[in-house]
Amino acid sequence: MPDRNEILNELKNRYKDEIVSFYDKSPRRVYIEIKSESIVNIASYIFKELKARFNVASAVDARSHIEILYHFTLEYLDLLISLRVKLDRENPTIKSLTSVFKGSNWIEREMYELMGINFEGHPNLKRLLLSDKWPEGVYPLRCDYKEWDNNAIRDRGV
Amino acid sequence: MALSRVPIGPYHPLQEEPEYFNLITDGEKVLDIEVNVGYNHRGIEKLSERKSFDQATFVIERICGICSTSHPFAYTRAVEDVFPVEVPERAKYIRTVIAEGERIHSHLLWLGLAGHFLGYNTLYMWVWKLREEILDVMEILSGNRNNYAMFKPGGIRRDINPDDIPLVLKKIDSIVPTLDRLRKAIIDDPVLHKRLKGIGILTKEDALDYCAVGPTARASGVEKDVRKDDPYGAYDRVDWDMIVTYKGDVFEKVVVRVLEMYESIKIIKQCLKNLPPGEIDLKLKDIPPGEGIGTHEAPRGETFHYVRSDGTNRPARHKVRAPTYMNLPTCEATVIGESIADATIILASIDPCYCCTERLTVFSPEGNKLYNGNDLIKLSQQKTDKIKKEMGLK
Amino acid sequence: MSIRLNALLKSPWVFHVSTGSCNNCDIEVLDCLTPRFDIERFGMVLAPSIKHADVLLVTGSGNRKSMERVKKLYEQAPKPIVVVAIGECACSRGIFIHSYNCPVPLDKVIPVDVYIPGCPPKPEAIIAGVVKLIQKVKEKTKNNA
Amino acid sequence: MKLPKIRELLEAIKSLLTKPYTSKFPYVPHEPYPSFRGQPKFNPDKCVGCLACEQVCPAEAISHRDIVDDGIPRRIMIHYTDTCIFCGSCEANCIADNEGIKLTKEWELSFFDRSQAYETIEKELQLCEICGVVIACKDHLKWIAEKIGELSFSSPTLYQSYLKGLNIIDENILKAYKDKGRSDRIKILCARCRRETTLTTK
Repeated sequence: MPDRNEILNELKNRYKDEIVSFYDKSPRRVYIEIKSESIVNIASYIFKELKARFNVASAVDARSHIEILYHFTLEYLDLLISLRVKLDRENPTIKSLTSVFKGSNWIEREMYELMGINFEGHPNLKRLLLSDKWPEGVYPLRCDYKEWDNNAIRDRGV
Repeated sequence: MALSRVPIGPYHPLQEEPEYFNLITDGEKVLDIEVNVGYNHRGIEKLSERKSFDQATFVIERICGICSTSHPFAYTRAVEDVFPVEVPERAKYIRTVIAEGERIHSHLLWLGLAGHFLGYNTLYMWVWKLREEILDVMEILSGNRNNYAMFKPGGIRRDINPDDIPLVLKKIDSIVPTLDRLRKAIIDDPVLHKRLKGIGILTKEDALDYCAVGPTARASGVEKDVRKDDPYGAYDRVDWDMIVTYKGDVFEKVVVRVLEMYESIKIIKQCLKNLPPGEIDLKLKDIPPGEGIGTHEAPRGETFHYVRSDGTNRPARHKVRAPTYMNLPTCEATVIGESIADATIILASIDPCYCCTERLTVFSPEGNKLYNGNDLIKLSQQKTDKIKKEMGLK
Repeated sequence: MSIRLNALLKSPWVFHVSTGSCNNCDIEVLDCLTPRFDIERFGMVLAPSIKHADVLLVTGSGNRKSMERVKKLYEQAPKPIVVVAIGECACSRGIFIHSYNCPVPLDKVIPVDVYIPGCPPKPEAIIAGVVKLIQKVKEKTKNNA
Repeated sequence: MKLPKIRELLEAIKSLLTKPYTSKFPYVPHEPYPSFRGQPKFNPDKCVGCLACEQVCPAEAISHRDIVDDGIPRRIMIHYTDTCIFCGSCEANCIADNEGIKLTKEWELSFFDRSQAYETIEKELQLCEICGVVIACKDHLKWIAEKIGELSFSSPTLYQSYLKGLNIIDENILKAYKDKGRSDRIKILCARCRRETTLTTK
C-alpha cells in the first residue's frame, strides 16, 4: 500500500506547473490550490489513479473572488484532499467534471443556481433547487444578496 | 408503445416527505425517471451564516428530523477541525451513545416504512412499537424524543446523570429479544426472498461511480464506513464490526440495516458501561480564521460539513452535503428496467431523506395515462399478495 | 356551520401535508397512528386524498414551492375543514424565519384553527390539541343551538 | 403444519394476558421523564433583565420592549411560545445563576389565537438622571454591584444603585443639582453623561 507522503510527492511533481500552493495542514487534511484550467485532468487523476471518492464541491463567495473547493476522500489513507480553485467574481466559469464522474452532476447544478458559477460541458445545467418564481440572476448564497421579495414578513409575533 | 407517466408524490399519505418521482413507463417496464424534490429547500446554508457558531448547531440539527445527531456531529467536528482541537473523553463517549441511539431509531423507522410498502402492515406497526422504546431512551438521555440539542462545538451541552444509566441499559436489553424475532421474521421470510431478491441491483462499479455512501454502498460490497476509516468519538475505543454484503439488491440493503442495529446496541452498551469521568466541554471562546471539514457516518451514509471562519463568531461559509444527495442519483441505475410494482420499494431502499437533500429537476410534460401515488403502493402490495398465493401461504 | 363540523368531528379523517419540514413533526404524526398512541380509537384515520379529509394537518416552514401546493390543497378540500398547524415551523416558521425561501408564515396563506407548538410536539401534545379543538366546537354548537 | 399452530396458540394466550400496549392518554394524564425540556418560563424575582437570553436564543424567540414615557419606566421581557424550540440555551446562559428563565415540564401548549401566544414579565428600568436615557434594569445594576463587591465603589452608578437597594439614600440629595457640572458626578448616569461630567471644568 503506497503511503501518504509518496502519493503526495508523486502528485506534486507530476503537476508541478499547475499547482499554485500546497498546504499540508494535518495528517488527514491537505489543501492544494490549482489553476482553474487544469481542474479536469487533476480531478480525473485523483479519482481514477488514486481511487479517491468525490465528496462534494463547496463554492465560497470570498468577497474579492469566488472559490470552489473540490473535496476527495481517500479511505485507505484516511486522507482528505481539497482542490482549491479561484475564479473572478463577475463571470465565474469552469469546466464541468460530469465527464470524470456522474456524482458531480447535481452538485454543479446547485452551485450554478445558488452561487452563479456556470460549468462548461454540463449535460443539463438547469435550476435544481429554487422555485420557478425565483428571479433570474439573483444568487442567494452571494454575500451581496438583498431580500427581493417585499411582501416577506420577517419579524416576530406577526 | 403507449408511453405513460406515473407520478409518485408530492403528497401521498405514507412517504411523509414531499418528493415527486416521475416514471416514464412502457406498460410494466420503467424507461426513465426524473426526480423532482426541492419542496423542502429552506436555505439552511444562508441561515447558518446569520447565526453564531453556538447557535448554528440548532439550525443544523433541524436539517433532518430522523438524523438530527449526524449533522451536528459532523458540524462540531468541522468547527473543531478549524484549529485542530481534541474533545474531552467523556464528551466523545456521550456523543457516540447519542449517535448510535439515533441510528437504531432511524433504521427501525425505515424498516417500518419498507414493511408498509410491501403490504406488511403488521410489520410496520410492530417495528414502530419497538421504536417507541428507543425514543424513550433518547428522551431520558437528552430530554427530547428527537432534536436532542446535546451537541456544541467543543463538547456537550448536558451531561448524562449516572443514575439514569441502569434504566437505559434495562430498556436497551428489552429491545434485543424483539429485535431477534424481527430479524427472523424478515430475513427468513420466503415471500420477502422472492419479492426483494434480485431487484434494484446496484453493482459495485455503479456504487463507486455515483460515489454512493452508507448502507446503500455497503450492500454492494463497498467497504467504506467513516467510523472505521477515520475513527472519531469513541468508535476506536469500542469493538464492533462493519457490515458489508456483496449482491447489492434491495434484500441486501435490508440485511445490512438490520445487522447494523445489533452493532449499535453493542456500541451503546460498551460506551455506557465504561463511561469515563471528567470534563464534558472545552468552552471554546473564539474560533481562529481558517477552514474545517467534518464528516460523520449518518444512518444513511456519510454527511460532510465544510466550515470556513473569518475570525468573527459567525461562520463565513457553511457547506452541507447530506448522504441522500449522493445516494439519490443511484436510483437512475437501479429503477430503470424494473417493473412498476417494484419501483416504490427500490426508491425507498436507499432510505431517502428529502429534507436533507432538497434537490429538484424539471420534468418534461408528456404521456397520457396517469394514476397517482397510492395506486402504485397498492400495486406493490397486490404483487406481494400474488406471491403469497403462489407460495400457497394465503 | 359548526353543527355539521360537530358531526364531522365525531371521527375526523386526517390528511397530512408537509410544506418543507424537517420531517420530525411528520414522524410524530405517524407515531400517533402506531400502537402506543393509537388515535384510531377516536376514529382518526389517515385519509388517502384531500377530498375525504375533515382535518388538514400542516407541518413545515412553508417554502415557496410548497405554499402554492398548500393553497391548491386548501381550495380542493371539502369546506367545513379544520386546519391544524403542527410544530413551531408551521406556527411561525420557528427557526427558519429569516430563510430566503420561506417568505410568510402559514396563517397568512390559509386560515389555521389550532396551533400545536413543540419542536417536535410530543404525540400526546398533538392528541391533546385536537381534543381541545373538538371540545371548543362542541361548546359553540351547544350555546348557539 | 401442526407445530406452528401450537406456537400461535401459546402466543395468543400470552398476548391475552399481557396489558394492552396503547397508552390511555387523554383519560390518564401523561408524565414526561424528569429530563424533559418543556416550555421555558421567566422567574420574575430572579430575572435581572440583562437580555443575555435574547442574544443567545437561536430562534430569536425572546425579545423585549422598553416603555419609558408612560408610568414607571419598565422593560417588558416577551417570550413567544409559537417560536421557541425548547433548546435550553437560554437557561444555560442566564447570568442570574440559571434561575432567571427555567425550562418547565409543560408540554401541552396548544392555542387557538397566535396573537396572544406570548408571555411577558416586567422589570423596572433605571434611567440616567440627567439625560433620561435607559441604562439597565435596576436589578441588573444591583446584581453587578453584588457580584464585583467592593470594586463597584469605583463607579457612582453602581454603588449608588447598590446603596439605593439598601435604601439608605434619601432621594432629595440627588435631585438638588441639575446643571451637568462636576457636582453631578456622584449621580446614576449613563456612559455619555458620566464622561461629560468627568471632563467638564465647570
